[in-house]
Amino acid sequence: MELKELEHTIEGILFAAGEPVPVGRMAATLEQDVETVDRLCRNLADEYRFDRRGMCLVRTEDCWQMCTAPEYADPIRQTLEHRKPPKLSQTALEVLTIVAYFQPVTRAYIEQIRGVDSSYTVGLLLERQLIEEAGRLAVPGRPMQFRTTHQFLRTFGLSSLDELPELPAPSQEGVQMTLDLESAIAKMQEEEAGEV
Amino acid sequence: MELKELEHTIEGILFAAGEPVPVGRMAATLEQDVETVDRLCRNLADEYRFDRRGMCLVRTEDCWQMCTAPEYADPIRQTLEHRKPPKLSQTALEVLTIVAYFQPVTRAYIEQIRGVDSSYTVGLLLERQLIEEAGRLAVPGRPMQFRTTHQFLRTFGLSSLDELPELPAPSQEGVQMTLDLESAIAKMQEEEAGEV
Amino acid sequence: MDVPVYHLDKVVKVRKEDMEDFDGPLDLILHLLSKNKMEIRDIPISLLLDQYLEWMEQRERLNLEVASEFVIMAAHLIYIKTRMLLSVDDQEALSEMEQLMAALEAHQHKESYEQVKGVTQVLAQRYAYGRDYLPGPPRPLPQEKGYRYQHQPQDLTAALQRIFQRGEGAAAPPTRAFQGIVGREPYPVETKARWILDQLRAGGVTHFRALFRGNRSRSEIVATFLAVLELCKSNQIYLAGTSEDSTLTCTQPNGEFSPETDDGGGQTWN
Repeated sequence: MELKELEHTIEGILFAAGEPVPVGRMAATLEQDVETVDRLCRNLADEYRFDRRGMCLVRTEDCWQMCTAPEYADPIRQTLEHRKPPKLSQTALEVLTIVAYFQPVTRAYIEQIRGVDSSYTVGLLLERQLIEEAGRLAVPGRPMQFRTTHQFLRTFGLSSLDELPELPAPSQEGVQMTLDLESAIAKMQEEEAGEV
Repeated sequence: MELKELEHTIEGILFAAGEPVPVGRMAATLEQDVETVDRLCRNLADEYRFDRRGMCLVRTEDCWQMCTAPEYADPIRQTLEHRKPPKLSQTALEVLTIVAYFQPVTRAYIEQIRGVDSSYTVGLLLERQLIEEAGRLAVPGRPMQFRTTHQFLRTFGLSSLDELPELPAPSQEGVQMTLDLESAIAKMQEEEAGEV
Repeated sequence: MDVPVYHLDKVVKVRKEDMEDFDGPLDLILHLLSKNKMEIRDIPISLLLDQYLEWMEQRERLNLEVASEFVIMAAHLIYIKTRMLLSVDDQEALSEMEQLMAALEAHQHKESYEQVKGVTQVLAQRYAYGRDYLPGPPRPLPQEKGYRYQHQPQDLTAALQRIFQRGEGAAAPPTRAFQGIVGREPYPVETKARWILDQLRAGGVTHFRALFRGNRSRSEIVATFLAVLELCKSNQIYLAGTSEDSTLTCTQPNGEFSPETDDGGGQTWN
């Protein structure tokens, strides 16, 4: 198959899928290696962006997904009578952040960190498909664990969890303490080295 | 809005809709006349065909719909065969719900409740075998009535219509709405009865 | 050897009492734990012991005031753990260990929560933009018929709630909803009847269904059907077969269409 034709086949697949499609699965069908398919997706994504088309291609982890370009969201929503999803509440953001950074986590863990019952919020995030179930933990009671979804990555403009912003350093005192300790250790090692 | 931008907004709308979108509705949102929007859709359709892209635009009556290009059907089917079967759109779920709770109903009745043309969706549900024809109503025009099928029960894990969940208690603002709706329905039924 | 006694009251009650004093050593332990990628409850005693001994060796030569409490804590940790190892039934050691662990965990959770709260605003800004990526719906596979997705019954009530909330129930139905009820699309039954007779004379026997081929609207179909009834009534055609497969034959191949009643043939289907 010629490259342009491959590109348009991929376009058709991503259009029809309506959800993230693993690069590997496309590569298998198209009898191409993963790198080629990934490069073609990237080309297509660049073309879309350059031409300011109505759709765009979004990469999340090892998947590509076709979405509308965010700049047209308002007229699209208006025409289709879709509601703009409401902003996430501070509570929802906190629970989501805990899941994102410490996944997979149980509800009990979330509640330990937040210090309050969080079952409603966990349910809400599940419903909005920002988190999903991720198997049960092998402890008594076998509690369900949760992790973030592709939808989470997409709506937060991340292509993988590695791109999550770094957590701020712990409290001021903790930082000072750690620095002190590290410098003390360094000093100690210097001295040791000097002694040898 | 510049023409190219309009064209790409339309592209985004048709992509996100997944079903036929009336030209008039797009024209209203974009504050353009119907002819302009129709011409832009035609342009876009020609471009797609000329470039042999993965999607195509199809005109049916006064609507445009974005579909997969038939020439890529095979690789698309092969790649997506393993996915979960596609889900009904919100629109389709709404129509199906109305049929389920108020059956047998005519299309006019569905459209009265939803406030928008629903012929495409009724056709889709018929094709998916979730609803079926249920005889004609004895009023002038003898409109066809619809009811849900066994396939519907299976899809929703119900063993009979008696197991349909209770209707939701309407929200505060929804109460007035429901009353209005009910009186509208009653009035319509009276009128239908009167016409026999 | 005398058993040294350390009191960790202040540590284990870290949540209730003045935290400031004890943030330090706890943080240090946590820092070491996180550096070694360990769970609090699985602290390998040997590692702590190594570090502890190292500190003990160095502490006289270095000014390590800041870490002194860590040393005390580490010492006590090792002491408790040793007691646990020597006697499985040392309940006091067990519960003290539990308390210490709980305090450490509570402290760690508090730290995590502070960090989480610190990053939520960054994420909120990303979401404000990212929620505008609208995914398209999955399209049916080419040639896919029927419906295979499995739903929850609640999807129905949710759909109805959306209809209610949109509150468009009172909106006027579109004109096309009344198509076939009030639309003006006249197909004179008489014209249809003549057409049927012509068809039969030309082609002989015809299938009933074949008459509807090419009918473009509901009105036209109704008119064709009424014409068939009319012709049967006036014995001009003969209808045979089952409801699935029936044929029409013309009984008077040379006759003209003659309505039985005055209004019958002149009837127009609107």
